[in-house]
Amino acid sequence: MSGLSKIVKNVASVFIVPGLIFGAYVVAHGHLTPGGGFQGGTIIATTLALLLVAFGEKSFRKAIGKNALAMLESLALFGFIGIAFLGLQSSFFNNFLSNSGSLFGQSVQFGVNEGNINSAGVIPLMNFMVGIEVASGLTIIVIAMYSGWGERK
Amino acid sequence: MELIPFLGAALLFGIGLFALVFKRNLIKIAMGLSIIDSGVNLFLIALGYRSNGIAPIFTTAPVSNAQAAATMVLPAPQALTLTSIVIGLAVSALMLSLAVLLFKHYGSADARKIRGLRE
Amino acid sequence: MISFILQHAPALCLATPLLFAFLTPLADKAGSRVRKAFVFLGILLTALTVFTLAQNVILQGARVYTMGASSPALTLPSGMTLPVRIILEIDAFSALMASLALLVAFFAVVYSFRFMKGNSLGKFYSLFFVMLAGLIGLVFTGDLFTLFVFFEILSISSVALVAYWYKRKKSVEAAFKYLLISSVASLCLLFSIGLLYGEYGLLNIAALAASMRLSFVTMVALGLLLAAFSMKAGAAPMHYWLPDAYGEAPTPITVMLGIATLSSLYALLRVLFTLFGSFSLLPVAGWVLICLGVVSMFVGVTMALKQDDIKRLIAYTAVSQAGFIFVGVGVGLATINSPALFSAFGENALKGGLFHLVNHGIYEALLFFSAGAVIYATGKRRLSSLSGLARKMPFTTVFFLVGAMAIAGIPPMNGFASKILIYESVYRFNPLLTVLALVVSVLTAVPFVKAFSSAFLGPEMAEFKKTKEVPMGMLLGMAVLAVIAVLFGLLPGLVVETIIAPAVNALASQAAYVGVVL
Amino acid sequence: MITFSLNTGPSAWAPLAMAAGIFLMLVVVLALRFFGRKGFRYSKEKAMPFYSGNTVTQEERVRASDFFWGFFEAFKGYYARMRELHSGIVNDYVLWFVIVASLILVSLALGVVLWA
Repeated sequence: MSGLSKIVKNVASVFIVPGLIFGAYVVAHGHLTPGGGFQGGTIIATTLALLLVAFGEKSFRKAIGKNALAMLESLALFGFIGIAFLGLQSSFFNNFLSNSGSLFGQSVQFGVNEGNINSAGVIPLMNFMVGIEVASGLTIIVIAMYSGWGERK
Repeated sequence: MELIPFLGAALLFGIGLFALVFKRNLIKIAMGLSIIDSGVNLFLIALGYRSNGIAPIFTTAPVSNAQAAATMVLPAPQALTLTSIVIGLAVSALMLSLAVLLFKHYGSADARKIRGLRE
Repeated sequence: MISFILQHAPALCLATPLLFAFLTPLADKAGSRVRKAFVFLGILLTALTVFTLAQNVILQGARVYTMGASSPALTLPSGMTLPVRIILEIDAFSALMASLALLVAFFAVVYSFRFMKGNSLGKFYSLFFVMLAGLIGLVFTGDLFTLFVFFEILSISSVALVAYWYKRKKSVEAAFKYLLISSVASLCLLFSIGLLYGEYGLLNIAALAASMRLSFVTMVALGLLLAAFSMKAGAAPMHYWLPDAYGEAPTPITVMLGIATLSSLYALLRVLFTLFGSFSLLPVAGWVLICLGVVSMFVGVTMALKQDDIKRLIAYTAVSQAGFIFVGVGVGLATINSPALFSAFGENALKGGLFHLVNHGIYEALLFFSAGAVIYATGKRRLSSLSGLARKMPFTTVFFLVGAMAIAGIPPMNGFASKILIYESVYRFNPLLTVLALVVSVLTAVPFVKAFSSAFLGPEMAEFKKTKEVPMGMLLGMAVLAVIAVLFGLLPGLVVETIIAPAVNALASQAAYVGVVL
Repeated sequence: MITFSLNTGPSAWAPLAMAAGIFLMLVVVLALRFFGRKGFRYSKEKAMPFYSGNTVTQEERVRASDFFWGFFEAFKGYYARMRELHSGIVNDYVLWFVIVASLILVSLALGVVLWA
């Protein structure tokens, strides 16, 4: 079993680039527009699911291992809770980066504005972490459902 | 207050509950649960609805500050709905996986046949 | 350092299990020894934090912790102040529940080190810690929507744990049923949260409680919350999922499911007493609880008589014991609007209910641990195929006997002390209820006579010649819980005055709960 | 002050007194045992279970499923009914939830009508 026809494979490999970029865009702009970690991560996972269906499980597993995804998921979750821990000097989940002038630290202008991506403190960082976690977690779910727990054949 | 979204939510809730009680296929039961989930989500969204309101996003707001403050929708119900959608996704993924496993074990997706545990 | 930990303890209680949940799959890569040490460290740290916090709260009163800010309220530019932030509010009742949960969870982890075999246990402990975080969050939260989120975290992780042995078909079946039931319950919870939000525009429990008034929408929300939480607490006739899930889960998870059921009961009481505390419909809700309790007592105990599977038998008696708690608490709830009746007997009924809740958590865990030890040693769970284990497993026999005596309410045990509080106070509310409770209490001993005499007494069987006592790690939890069961039975006055009475006061005085936040 | 008894409203429950009583009885029993015959020797036969004078073998023991058959015979109708209710079909579980939830809502509504 080596995936679908050549046409599907080619179209899938073309579509994966804009798909991943769009997912990353949604993750990165989570603090400015609707979207964020979960939505962007879902888009990335959908793109990977497209790859899985097009190329078949074997070649997909060769490129992206399930263990690596599980590891990535744990690390991203650890990063999320770690950022929450870093705010502990005043309170758990405290946004210690906002308005500090450093990374993502510019203060937000009140009212209608065109949006400044370099703002909102730890929220974009947490969005990245959630994005990675959701992308890898959903991909694991899709692989598991596709392969049927490895009991087929 | 717009009544139609609330009626729709109640209808979805009723349809889902009907499926849970009277449909014996495991996949249909999972679908019923998702329908109830959508009904509740629609209810939450309808709570936050405001006619002629705009989305609470400053970057795309087409109006001035004062108008924005007067016409923007409260974001809390939408945040609740998003969270509930995420949880609903987890539930349906888990439920469908369990249904697949049950089909493998019992050779059937009929709830009347899957009753190894009774009394 | 200590003051830093105390200051942030509510968040740390939640964050520590989550941190360890996310890191356990990584520790698993380093081998089973590292994983065991890591998991043990995690549960130990969580337990110590929770016990420190609980002691602090019981001595110094309720406290609030705001996530990510210094105060729960947000002041808008227009000058309006709203409590919008996510808060944790810990009072004596939550502290009591959390300590009970951690006491049992700690020994469940120690027990599982020997009980669980296999090579992918990293996922097991990861889910276990997520479940623990869900439990603590459910107990600590001061916010209705966060309550829903933690409720779902708890049910999803426990469903995954029930289905952990996914190659056994009954485990998967039980997990499916449990998942369907808990999703229906949590969707009803979300629906009623939506109703309350639409009516009052608030999600904070304290703020909602302060502005609660009688209306149709509020009544529907109360009804749905009551039904959903009592289903998750295992009240008959909605108890069908409970023996399935309890019976088929791995034993350490069965014990945790018992605690999860009790924490659903906690959520029910929190909603009824705190959220709807000034509601004039409370006597009706109290009678609803009493009716559910009486039905649960009877159905649970009569079905337990018929069971052949040892874990299902204990699960059905757990339904029946939950009925006692429902009756005690229901009497407290029915009288809470009339101070004279409440101080005459309602308070004692409530004390009895909460004391029974704690005792039930302890002896139920003890019984499940010893049933799991029997299954571990013999590989059999049908009582008909067991016999004469008392000679082979003397310690397990003694611990099972202690648990059985406690659940049947035989005098020097803790079960009797809480039951007598319920009997004597309920008698002054309605004598018939006491008579029913006494009948059920006598009947409770009967299934355990059957279980004890067929599993532990009788002639030795040839196939159990090589059966040995279970290892120390598994006996440890049973020993400590048995000692606690006996001590709580011997010193009930002390226990009630130091830990139960503050919880009852916290539950009964809505104004105090509201006052801490607003 | 440490309280050793539990105040239950109309009366009190003092388990330590009971424990002391049990201890006293234990002392009496041990004293009686002390006055007993000295030459007792333990043998395995003396600890074997007997029914009507016959030793019980592995096959003849009372199985758990045979316990209380008289009780189940007397309450046959009840148990047949219970068996029907515990059908194990997952739809019924939800059905019971719907029934109880609607009963609760009806009783609350009745409460509103009767109270206010």
